Formats: sequence, structure tokens, C-alpha cells
Amino acid sequence: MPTPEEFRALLEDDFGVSEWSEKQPPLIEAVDHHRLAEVLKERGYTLYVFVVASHRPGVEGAEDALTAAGYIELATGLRSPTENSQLAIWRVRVGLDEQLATLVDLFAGADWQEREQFDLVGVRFAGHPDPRRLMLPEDWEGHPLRRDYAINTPHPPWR
Amino acid sequence: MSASSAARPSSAAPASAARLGVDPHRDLSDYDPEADLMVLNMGPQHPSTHGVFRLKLHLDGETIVRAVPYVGYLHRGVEKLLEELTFVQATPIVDKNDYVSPMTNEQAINMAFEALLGIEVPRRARYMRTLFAEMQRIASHLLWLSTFGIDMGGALGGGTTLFMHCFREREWILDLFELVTGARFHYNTHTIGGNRHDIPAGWAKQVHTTLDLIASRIDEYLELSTTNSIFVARTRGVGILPKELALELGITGPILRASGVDHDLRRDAPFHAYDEIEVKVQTEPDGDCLSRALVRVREMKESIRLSKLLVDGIPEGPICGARPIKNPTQFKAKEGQAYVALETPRGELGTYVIGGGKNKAASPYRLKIRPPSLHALSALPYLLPGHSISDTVVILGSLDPIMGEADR
Amino acid sequence: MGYFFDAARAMAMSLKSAFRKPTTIEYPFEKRDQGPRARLTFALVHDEHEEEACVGCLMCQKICPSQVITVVPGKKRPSEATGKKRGFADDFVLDMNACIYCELCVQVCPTDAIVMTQEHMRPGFAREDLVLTMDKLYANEQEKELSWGRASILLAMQDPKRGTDQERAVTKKKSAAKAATKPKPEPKAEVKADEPKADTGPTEDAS
Amino acid sequence: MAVDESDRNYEHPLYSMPGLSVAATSVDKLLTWGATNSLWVFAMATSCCGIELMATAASRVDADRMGTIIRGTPRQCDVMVVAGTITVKMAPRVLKLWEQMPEPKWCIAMGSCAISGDFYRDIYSVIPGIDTAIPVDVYIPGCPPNPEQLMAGLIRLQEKVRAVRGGEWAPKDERPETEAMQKTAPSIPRLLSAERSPDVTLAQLLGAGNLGLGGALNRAADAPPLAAPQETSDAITTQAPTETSEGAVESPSEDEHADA
Repeated sequence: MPTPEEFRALLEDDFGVSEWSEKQPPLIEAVDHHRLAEVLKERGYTLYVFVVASHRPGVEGAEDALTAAGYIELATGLRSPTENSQLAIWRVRVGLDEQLATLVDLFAGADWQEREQFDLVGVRFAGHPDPRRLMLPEDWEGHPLRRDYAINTPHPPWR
Repeated sequence: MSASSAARPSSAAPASAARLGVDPHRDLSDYDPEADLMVLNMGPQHPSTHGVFRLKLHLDGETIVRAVPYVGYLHRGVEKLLEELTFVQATPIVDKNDYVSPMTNEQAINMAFEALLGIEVPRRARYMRTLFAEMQRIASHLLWLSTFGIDMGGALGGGTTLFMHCFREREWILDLFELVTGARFHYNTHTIGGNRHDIPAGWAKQVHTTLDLIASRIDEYLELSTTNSIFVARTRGVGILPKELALELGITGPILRASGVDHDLRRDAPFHAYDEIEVKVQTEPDGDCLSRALVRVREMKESIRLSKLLVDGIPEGPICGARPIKNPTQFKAKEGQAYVALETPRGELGTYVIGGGKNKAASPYRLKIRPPSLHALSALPYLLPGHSISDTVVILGSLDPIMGEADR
Repeated sequence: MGYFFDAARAMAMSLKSAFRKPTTIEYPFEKRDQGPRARLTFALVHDEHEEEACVGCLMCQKICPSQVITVVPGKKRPSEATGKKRGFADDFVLDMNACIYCELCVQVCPTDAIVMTQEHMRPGFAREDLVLTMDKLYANEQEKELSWGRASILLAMQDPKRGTDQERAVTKKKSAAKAATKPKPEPKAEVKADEPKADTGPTEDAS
Repeated sequence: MAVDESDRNYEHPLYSMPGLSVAATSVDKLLTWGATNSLWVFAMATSCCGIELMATAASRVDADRMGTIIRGTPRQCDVMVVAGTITVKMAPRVLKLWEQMPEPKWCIAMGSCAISGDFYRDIYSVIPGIDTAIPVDVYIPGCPPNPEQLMAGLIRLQEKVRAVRGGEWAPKDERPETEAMQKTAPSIPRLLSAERSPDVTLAQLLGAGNLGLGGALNRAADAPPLAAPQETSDAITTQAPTETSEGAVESPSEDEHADA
């Protein structure tokens, strides 16, 4: 039965996470994203819960290259469908032009969820079998949930 | 079938797909070219798609070879809108997401904000929220049963019989809500830190009378549905969803429990007053449409039991733990993230909220609603192939999708 | 055969409903009891001095999630009944074309000026029919039955420091006893009465 | 503009038949009675209001009492009740279904979303009110309106049908003069609005059926938001709606697209 201590130990030992805070899920390297999901699935976190991408626009004069150029922060959640129902959440940061490994080969539910995050936030997943938009029409321009996308961006001819 | 998935260059087809023998992204190039495949579009405006949902079915005769679902016809950009509005203004907005159980939607977003802002909910409010959620579950399942009756067609003593019966009882529950909140549908009765409306005097007695009456009427529905041989013939063995696939797809709620997974957030990750009462989780091993129907009907009975317990156990005290809303920007969040999940009639409704930061502290930076319906709909490409066209509405209906929530 | 029997059973069950009390409410002729809290359209009310209660503070306009309220605050002028200086709204427009009936405007009103009514609004032939202007809002006060919700009631209900029902009953009795012995003026009026005095006092002294 | 009415003096000899006017009036009254009391509804139910529309048809309110039966296909219906938010993706379909309804047809906008787009009206994917595309006869306020309120709206529509058939109907001008009205005013003025440019034809709006079909990509990038009427009328002819069973309507080109 998975426990939060186990999850923490796993991240600290194998994924080099040292910072823990109540308010922020652990942040891991983007290359470890798929590997962590694989390990967690083996350890009993078999229920695919969510993936959230949020766009952080570039900050001028930031020391970190990623922060300066702007990035997408992606949080993924897996759950163990057991009596204590543990939830494992981790974050990764992806540059705006980079791709992230898809989880579709592990979790079939990632198919639509990743399509939705691509559609709305514009994060691209490498190896996704069906990389189309999910919510908006195919010929839509831009990704609405990016911070630089105005809420009332006109779309002809209805607006 | 397996040849086509092996031929695919990306070959990222899910492991579970091979287990079920269905490839959701099948391109049909391997299909017998002699067979005259027909493409049938269902929706987006169709009486039995439960909203604006489109299914493209590739048919070989009457058998479905491939099903491609399309969503997004009700994509209203709620997540973007919530970034623009403040925490205070969010509650009435999310009511419209899952319009069959608005109470649980309000609950979810307020729980997320409370987790982010660090606000404690008083015990009375927790009990009231739980009670409302359980009553909403009855109403939601009644609506599901009524529409499922229509989907099943005229075999059950007239197609709309079940619809008429279930709506009659559903109205009683909405009447009870109306007495508390003043609204039939979009209540806006939850607020950050508690509830906005206290229950009026004599309301608990009315709840008991109504629920007793509904409990007696549920046997009548059973007569019309799960014990009726016509109903059973159309649902048994139809649309079998295996346990592993259900978990991989992220399907939760009654559908997951009907596939034999004993998982219910009310018991496993208790929120509100669920840690003080015992929830009996209903499961079925088969994972077919009949199991889903049985689980939902039993959940209705269980909810009636829980509601009666809760309405008697509501403690005295304040109903709101924070300062009541007087100003749109009165709640300010520091940077931080919170994920809160609760069990709605459709499954795990999660809210992932990221705090505002310096410039926009009064509104969320990013808010993601995890819709159980979208996950349920994503099972359709796996469930439909191999079934006949007449089973489509039954399988779709048994998933109980709400498009407002799936598309947001 | 089993199917036929079950279909007959289902029909018999439906027939049972024919002998029950009918659930249909013949709408235009009889009305459903919606309870005192029903919130179906809006009204602006007058205060106890028969003056417009709205002070034009823009709180409702600011909080409205749907941005349908437009208030044009007027100049402060002394009230005719009490003589105290207070604000008035020059115009108040509520666009029911996009209202979501969330009751937040009612809750934030500092003077209980905007309330909801228990009777619904008449459907219109044009969008302009659904715009509640100030006249229509004040007419609604007379024409329609007002619902229970008021800012003061809602805020008192949600007070985090509110005690149990028994405690409230005791305090109610006490306050009722107090009120019976000596009539007390409205606390809000007191505060307002103090303010201008405090302002004018020092200037008179200085002159 | 003065109309030359000299050719209207012709009278059919049958008109001189005694008693004809009495009979014609009676027949007309009968027809009006029939038209007002058999308003079959096509439920364009997309979201929350759709549930209240179901409740109206269900046992408590029972809209069947006034001959209002909800049908699944547009070809049998007189009234389209637009209940719920219409998105950019959905709007072309709504227009196609509206086109398929036989005349005389009526439209009811039920609830804030259908009337003005509600709080979604500023959002990228929502059209600000169905009356930017379809002439709406009755507006029912509410979010969602109670079933009784929908009933009241149907009764109001009966009034209008009676007035129109009796030749007494005087259409109101839409006057978005108040500030609040301006707030819900979309960038494309509504059908009845005087500000609406005559260039925005129904054909043009139907051309928006290209959305999701790659049609917008064919337009020049710097073209104005509204394409020229010529282009879009072509688009209609090339994309004749095909009807599949059970009233589902799609354009064939979309299938190709989805396959691609």
C-alpha cells in the first residue's frame, strides 16, 4: 500500500528532489517525467488523475534562462485506488519550444488530457499518437490559456 | 487489428489497448477493402448524446468498427474566465460546469480556495455541505436514470415512463434546495469558508418525509429498470470496461466501482463530514452497463440513508468560518498550489488551483478543473467497437456524461 | 414470453400512478409554492423614511460576476426625512439579459437597498424588455412579492462568531427585553449623525 | 418608396361568392388556433437550460398540456428553443438546424447564455447571444429560467403567433441605448439592431461553418474578420448539409478532415 513517506523517499533517492513544501508539489527534471510515472505505476499508483499545464511568461532580467524566456509548468497527479487513496503530484518545467515525453503508453487517459493541455496551453508532447486539438476547432490560432492570450480575442465572424 | 498497431510508426498505443484488443487510433487501412464501411455521425445535436457531443461511427453493416468521439462543442473557457475573476466571484461561475450536480461543483471550488487560503470550515457548514452533496447525488442519479430510460427506448412500458417518474422525485429534492437557497438550480449557496444560507426551521422534517417517499418509490424504478428482463437483456454484457483500463483512463466514480474497483473518495480520502459517518461503497464486478445501473441505483439508496443520518446530526454553530463576502477582492492568496478532490455523482472532481502571486493576489493564477465526465467519455473508443449501433446510446448513456463539465 | 410479462408488469406499474394524486401544477392557473427565499428578479426598495435606500456606493456593480449592474452615483445631499447628508443613485440599470441570479449583489449592499423577488420576470419580445431600469426596479417593489434575502439577514446568518441557536435565542430575548424598556435608535444612523458633527466642530472652534 | 398599386385591382370572380368572407375568417381562426396550440419544440439544448427544458416537459409542469411537444428533429418543429451557451464551434450547426426547420418558424432564447452569452460573452469561444445569427422572437430571462418561466415564455410566443397571423404584429426596434445594454452588445450587432451592417448576411454567418474545417485558413491572413459574401456563398454550395439518421447533421468535408 503506497504511502506519502514512500513517495517522498523515492523522489529524494532517485530523482534528486531536496526541497519540500506544503504549498508546492515537488519539482523534478523534465527528462525524469516519464521514468517517474513508470516507477509510480509499478508501485501501485495506477489511477491517472490529472495533468495541469500553466504558462509562465518570461521575466526580463531573470538569472535563470528558463525563467527569462518563459516556460510551462506541468503538474501531474496519480492516485492509488486503495483504501488510503494516496495521491502523488509532481511538477516539471518545460521551455516553450521544448517537448515533453507523453504518458500515453503508460496511461490511456493521458491521451485526451494531454491533447487538452496542448490545445489550451500549448505544451507539446513527444510521441503522442494523436496530437490534435481537443476542445477548439482545428484551425484555431493560439492557445487560449496562455497569459498573453486576451480573453476576448476575436474569432471571425462571430465576434 | 494488432498488425495495424504494430505498423504505426509512433506505436505509442496504450498498453491497455492491446489487452482489450482495441486501438483507439485505428486507421482502418487494415480493414477488409471489400467491406462497405459507412460513416455515421451522431451529434453534436442529438437527443441521446446527453448534450452537445459528437460521435463519428465507422460501421460495417450494423457493427461498429471504429468510434471517434469529438468534444468541445460546449467549451466555454471557464478556466480562462476564472483567471480573470476573483476568488469571491468564482462560486456562481462553476455552478454551470456540471449542471446536473451544481452543489458539488461549488463545494469543489470552495474547498480548493479554502485549502489555498488556509481557511477552516466550521463543523455545521461541513455537515450541511455533505448533506447537500448527498441529496444532490440522489437528484443527479435520478436524472441519469430518467434519461437512461429514454435511451433504452420504448421497451419499458413507454420510453418516457421512467423519465416522468424520476423527474417527479427529482423535483422534490430541488424543492428542498429551493427552500434553503432560493434557487432551483444554480444555488450559489457555498462560499469561501462555509455556506451562505442556513437551513430554515422545520426543513429537516421535510427532508425526512421526502426521502422516505423517494425510498419507497425507488423500488418502482427497479421494477421498471434493473429487475425488468428487457432492461437486463439490453444492458448485460454490453460495453464491458475492464478494471485496468478504467484505472488507466482515469475513470472514477460509479463507472469505476461498477468495474470492480473498491474506490470511493468519500471513504478513502474523507472530506467534510465523511470522516464522521460510514459510507458503504457499492461495487459490481462485471463492468457492463447493467453493473453501472445497479451501482447507481444502490448509491441512491445509500445516499438516502446518509442524508437521513446527516440531517439529524447537523450540529449547532456558525455556518461560515471566514468573513462573509462584502468585497470582491477580500480574499488574497499567496503563491502556492493546491489540489482538492471530492466525489461527485460522476466521480472524482478535482480542482487544481495555483495562487495568484503579487499582482493578482485576489484571483487564481491558474485553475484547472479535473472533469470526471471527460475521462468517462474517453473510454468510448474502447467500448464501442464490436457492438451494434443500437447499443451506442445505451453505452453512452451508462457513462452519464455531462458536457458542461467535460468541455468546460 | 418473459419479455411480454415484464412489459405488462411495467405498464401495470405505470397504471398505478394514475390513481395517485396528480403531480402536475397547471402553471398559469395555479402557482407552485416556491418558498420565501425564491430569487427570481430584482427590486430596489425604500427605507423606513420612504426614501430610496440605495446610496450609490457601487458595491454591487463591483462584485457582479457577470458585470450587468450599472450605477450612476449622484451627489450627496441631505435626506429630506432626517436631514443627514447621504448619497443617492442617479441611475441604476440592471441588465437581466446576462444576469445569473447569484445573489451576491444583495449580500454586499450596505443599506439593504437591492433585494430579489419571489415572482419571476415576464419574458420579453425584445432584449430591451429585459433591462430593468431604475423605474422598473422601484415598481417591482410595489408589484412583486419581495423575497426573504437581505444583506443584513445574510450577513448575520454567515457571521463566523454566531453562536448556537440556544445562545441566539437567549440574546434575542435579552435584546427584546431591552428594546421593550427603552426604544433605541438605529446604530447606523448614530454613526452617520456623528460624522458631520465631528467635522464641523473643530472648524467652528477655529473661527 | 411609393408603390404602384394599379395592378392590384384585379379580383377573382370567386371572391364575389356570398358568404366567402365569413368562411375564410372562420378557417383562418381555426388555423390560428391550431398554430398557437401545437407549437412543437426543437430543443437546441446545449447546457444547463436544457435540463430545465426537460423539467418543463416532465411531470411537474408538463408542457404537453398546451400542445408543446419536444421533438428530436428540426423538420417536424415550429419552435427552436435555444437553451444554453452556443459556442463558436457549435454555432454553425445551430444555423444549419435552423435552416432545416419549415416556415413559419419561431425562436425562443432561453436563459442568459442564449440571450447575450451571459458572463461567457467576453470569452474567445462563446458567441454573444444567439440573436446575432437567428431572429429571436421571445427572450426568457433566467439562469436557468424556471420551468414555469419557460411556460410563460411559450404563452408569450402564442401571443406573438396570434398577433402575427392576425396581421397586428408591429416589430419593435432594438434600442441598445442604456449603458448596460452596451455592455452586452457584441461586436457584430444583433439581427434586429439598426447598427447591423447589411453586409452581414445569413449566408455569411453560415459560411462560418468553415470553422473547424480548415476554411478560415483559406482566407487571406489580413482579410477583415468578415469574409466577402461571394466567397461564403460558395462555401455553402460546396458544403451542403447531409442528414444522417436521427436528425444528426454534419457536413461531409468534416469527415475527410477527421480522417486526415
